[in-house]
Amino acid sequence: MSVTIDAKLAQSFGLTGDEYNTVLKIMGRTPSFTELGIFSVMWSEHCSYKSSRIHLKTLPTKAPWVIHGPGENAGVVDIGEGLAAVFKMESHNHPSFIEPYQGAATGVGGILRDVFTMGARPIANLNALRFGDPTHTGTRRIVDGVVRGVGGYGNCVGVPTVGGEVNFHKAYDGNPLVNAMTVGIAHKDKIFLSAAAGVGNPVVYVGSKTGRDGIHGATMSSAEFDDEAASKRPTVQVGDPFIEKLLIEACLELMATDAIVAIQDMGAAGLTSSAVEMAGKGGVGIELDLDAVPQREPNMTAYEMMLSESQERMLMVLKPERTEEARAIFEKWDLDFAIIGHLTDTGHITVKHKGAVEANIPLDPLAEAAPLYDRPTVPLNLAGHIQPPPDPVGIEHALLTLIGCPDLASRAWVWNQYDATVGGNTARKPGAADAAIVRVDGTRLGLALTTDCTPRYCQANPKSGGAQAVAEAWRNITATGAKPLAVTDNLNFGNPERPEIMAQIAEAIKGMAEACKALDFPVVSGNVSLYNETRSPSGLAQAILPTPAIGGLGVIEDASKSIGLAMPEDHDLVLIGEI
Amino acid sequence: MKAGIVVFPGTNRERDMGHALKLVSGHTPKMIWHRETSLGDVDLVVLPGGFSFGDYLRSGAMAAHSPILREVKAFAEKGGYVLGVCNGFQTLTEAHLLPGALLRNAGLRFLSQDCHLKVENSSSSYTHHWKKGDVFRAPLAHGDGNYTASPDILKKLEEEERVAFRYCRSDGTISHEDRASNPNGSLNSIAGILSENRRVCGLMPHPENLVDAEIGGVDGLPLFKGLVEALVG
Amino acid sequence: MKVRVYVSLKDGVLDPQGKAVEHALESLGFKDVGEVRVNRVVELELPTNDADQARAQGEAMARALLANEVIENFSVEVE
Amino acid sequence: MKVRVYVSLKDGVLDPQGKAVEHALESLGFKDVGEVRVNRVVELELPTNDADQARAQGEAMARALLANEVIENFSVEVE
Ligand SMILES: Nc1ncnc2c1ncn2[C@@H]1O[C@H](COP(=O)(O)OP(=O)(O)O)[C@@H](O)[C@H]1O
Repeated sequence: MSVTIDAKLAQSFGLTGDEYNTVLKIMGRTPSFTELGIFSVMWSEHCSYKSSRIHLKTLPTKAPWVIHGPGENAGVVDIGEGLAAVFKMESHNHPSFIEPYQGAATGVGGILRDVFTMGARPIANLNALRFGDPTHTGTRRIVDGVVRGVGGYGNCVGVPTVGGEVNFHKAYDGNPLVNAMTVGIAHKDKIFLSAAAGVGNPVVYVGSKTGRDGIHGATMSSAEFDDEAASKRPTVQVGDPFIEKLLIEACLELMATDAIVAIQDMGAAGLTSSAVEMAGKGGVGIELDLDAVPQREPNMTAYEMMLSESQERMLMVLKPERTEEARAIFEKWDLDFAIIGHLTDTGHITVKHKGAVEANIPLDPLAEAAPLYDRPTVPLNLAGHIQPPPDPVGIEHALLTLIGCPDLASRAWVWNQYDATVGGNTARKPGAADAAIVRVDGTRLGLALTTDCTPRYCQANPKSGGAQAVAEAWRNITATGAKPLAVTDNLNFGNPERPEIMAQIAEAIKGMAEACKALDFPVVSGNVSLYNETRSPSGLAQAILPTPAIGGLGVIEDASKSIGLAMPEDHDLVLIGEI
Repeated sequence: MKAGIVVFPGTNRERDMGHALKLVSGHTPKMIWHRETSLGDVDLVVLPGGFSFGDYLRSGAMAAHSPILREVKAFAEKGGYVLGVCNGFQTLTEAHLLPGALLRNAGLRFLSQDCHLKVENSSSSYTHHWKKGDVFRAPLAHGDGNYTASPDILKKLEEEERVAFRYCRSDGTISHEDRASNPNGSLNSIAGILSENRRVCGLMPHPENLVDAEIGGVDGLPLFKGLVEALVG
Repeated sequence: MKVRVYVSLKDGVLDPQGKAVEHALESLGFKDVGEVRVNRVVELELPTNDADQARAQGEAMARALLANEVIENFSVEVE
Repeated sequence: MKVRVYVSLKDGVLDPQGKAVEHALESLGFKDVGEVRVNRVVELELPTNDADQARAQGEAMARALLANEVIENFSVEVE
């Protein structure tokens, strides 16, 4: 390729001058185009958590019932009877602004893969949505597309969508938030992890073919969002929930054998991040032969294949003697299955294509030298965000205003588009209780599931807002009679390079950490979405409200004993708590 | 009762159906993969809900043309019992085992909600545990449930009393135009129909999701109890 | 050869999608939009250079799968 | 005038529908079916007799509603 590889190109890939210098130092030479692509996605905010990592470390993550905390594809907690709940929440904000239906749909697809990749059958989806002002042009189209997309994907894969939340605020006019959560069930001693092992073992690609979808999606979702976003459109990924359903069944069928050494879904930064993470975690090297990658389009380059975000794909390391058994399962389900490489003892990721070595990067430095920033913050001016209502308006007027407010009105028009009953275990559907209750198949156990966050509070005071979101999730679970076990989170904020935004992030995490500690409600998985900003015509950056969405999970011993909202006849209404 | 549930790629309510059949009959039905060439020894074949082959052309179209459907047709022609729920109903119409077709919901949106059904014919094995006129509740979850048929087919269905279930209000009143009682806009509020010999039945809502007092209720049980009684004798 | 199979709802079968598009166009300010129909075209590349053969194949595919003749009409075009 | 707006997926955009139909046709015994694409045609009856005007209106409608230009192309035909 006749492109000059230099700091300027690196910058257009989203790497700073310093970051590019580190690349040069690691490589000891100018990187190839493909190598630069790999560095840029691995060191993007999305994959490296470079702005949030030092703060995330302060969250409590342990409890006797936590089996796997953050660091794996999803969090895993013990729910009794030899079973584990596997769950996580993830954002698909930017793609959902560009193409609401596909953005939201592929968001659901991605989070499902994070869960079944660990050996869990997905049993419930939730979705936390924030949209712009209902009167803003464009809001209707985005709401419509996102809700259809969430439903379109979840309904087809046959996982019930049992809860979520919807807020409207003008701060989300140009930047909606789509946070999707999936919960799955696995045997607690049969959890699949991503650390690769066994030099020589085959690296296997399964699922859909690779196309030119979403190339640079991971860096796009970290790049500030402005009017040019429109011109970045051709990178949207299109999801195929039907293939995802087949992938779930095929993976679970293979997982019932002992053929798999390690497995990882191809999410953001597709083949790059899955290969790098599997090999890196296992302390081995990996060699990929891209000629073997199933391709949807002709003439794809190594760069394109490494960065493609085509959906519904997984990468696995298999025991060599079991590959044919695995191939038969995937062929039965009409899915692509290809051996695209093997593990090595080099400690490098080596990428070959058409006889040439397109990339050869040492994995340890790629991970260890990944940028980590302690970005500056400023003290926040917390006065003035929440105004008391002007004059006493009278209780009747106040009540009517509240009932009519888009944030409090019925959400039935949303959840009526989501299949909430498939699976036959939804004991409390959306709207029926403070948390949805889903019975665990074959047991009496019920999982209590909720998502919560009140962005207005977080703007007024990020620390107490973060704490409040955790507390509300805890209360919603408790109110059904379940015992809260753990949370997943999705931290949605603006540009962390602005000190006031960084302060919101730091403070919100502090609040969450305090609440989680106080309630013995550890964080076991999560996701960070930054740079959620739009530029006004005058050039002013407008960030979304700080939105640390919390997904809570609890367990009740007998799903049929859960408490709903409907007030039984002949009962008294009792208020408890302090004034 | 020896029931078999046909599983296509994309089927997703086969477990729900299996659970309901096991509950009433005590026997675990066998799952029949769509590539199998024989149904084996069964006395009831069920086509369950889901999105067979992604439903990418028309709902149920690809399933209807799959090899296993030839077996299902032969089974039905010999007088076998075939139940199609949701995607299964769509497949049965596409395969011409039941007349008519299921169009996109009138509101063009996927609908997931409870509906009420009125039993219009209680003389089939599927419905004889109800009385004609009984009303029960069932969840529905579909995008293409808007039943249509040509005027002569419709006339025939009505004359032969082959409408098994109609969408209605909770008090049993029927209004074709009212989206609250006929949510997907079906012709004559038709939710389920029977074949001429009353042995093939298709319906859109999901009685199999209402067989457990702890999960929503037991409104769907009579259908399965009726079947067991008819088939076990 | 390139074959196009057009599939449309039969007259008399209500096309809710067409109705919705009609409505949406009007609310976008396009006045006096008449009846709108939203149809499907399946484009195929068939391994023959004989137009008649291609057409016959297209028709067979339409009958076998692409159209549901209970509610739909089809027509085949060869390029 | 009768106006037809053809809407198809852009090159490179995954077409799950086309892929599924291709597969189904093959399993029905139609061999060597090449790439299959399932597209949409919106047929409109516009209140004008001027072909240029009709075309312009069709294009405006496609841009405003009928096509999703993020992933789709469109073309307009006037009869
Ligand atoms: N996007 C959504 N998807 C599914 N269910 C939703 C969604 N938004 C809200 N719900 C459901 O609607 C009900 C009311 O939501 P909300 O007002 O946020 O509840 P609360 O304030 O009581 O937590 C809850 O059962 C919730 O799960």
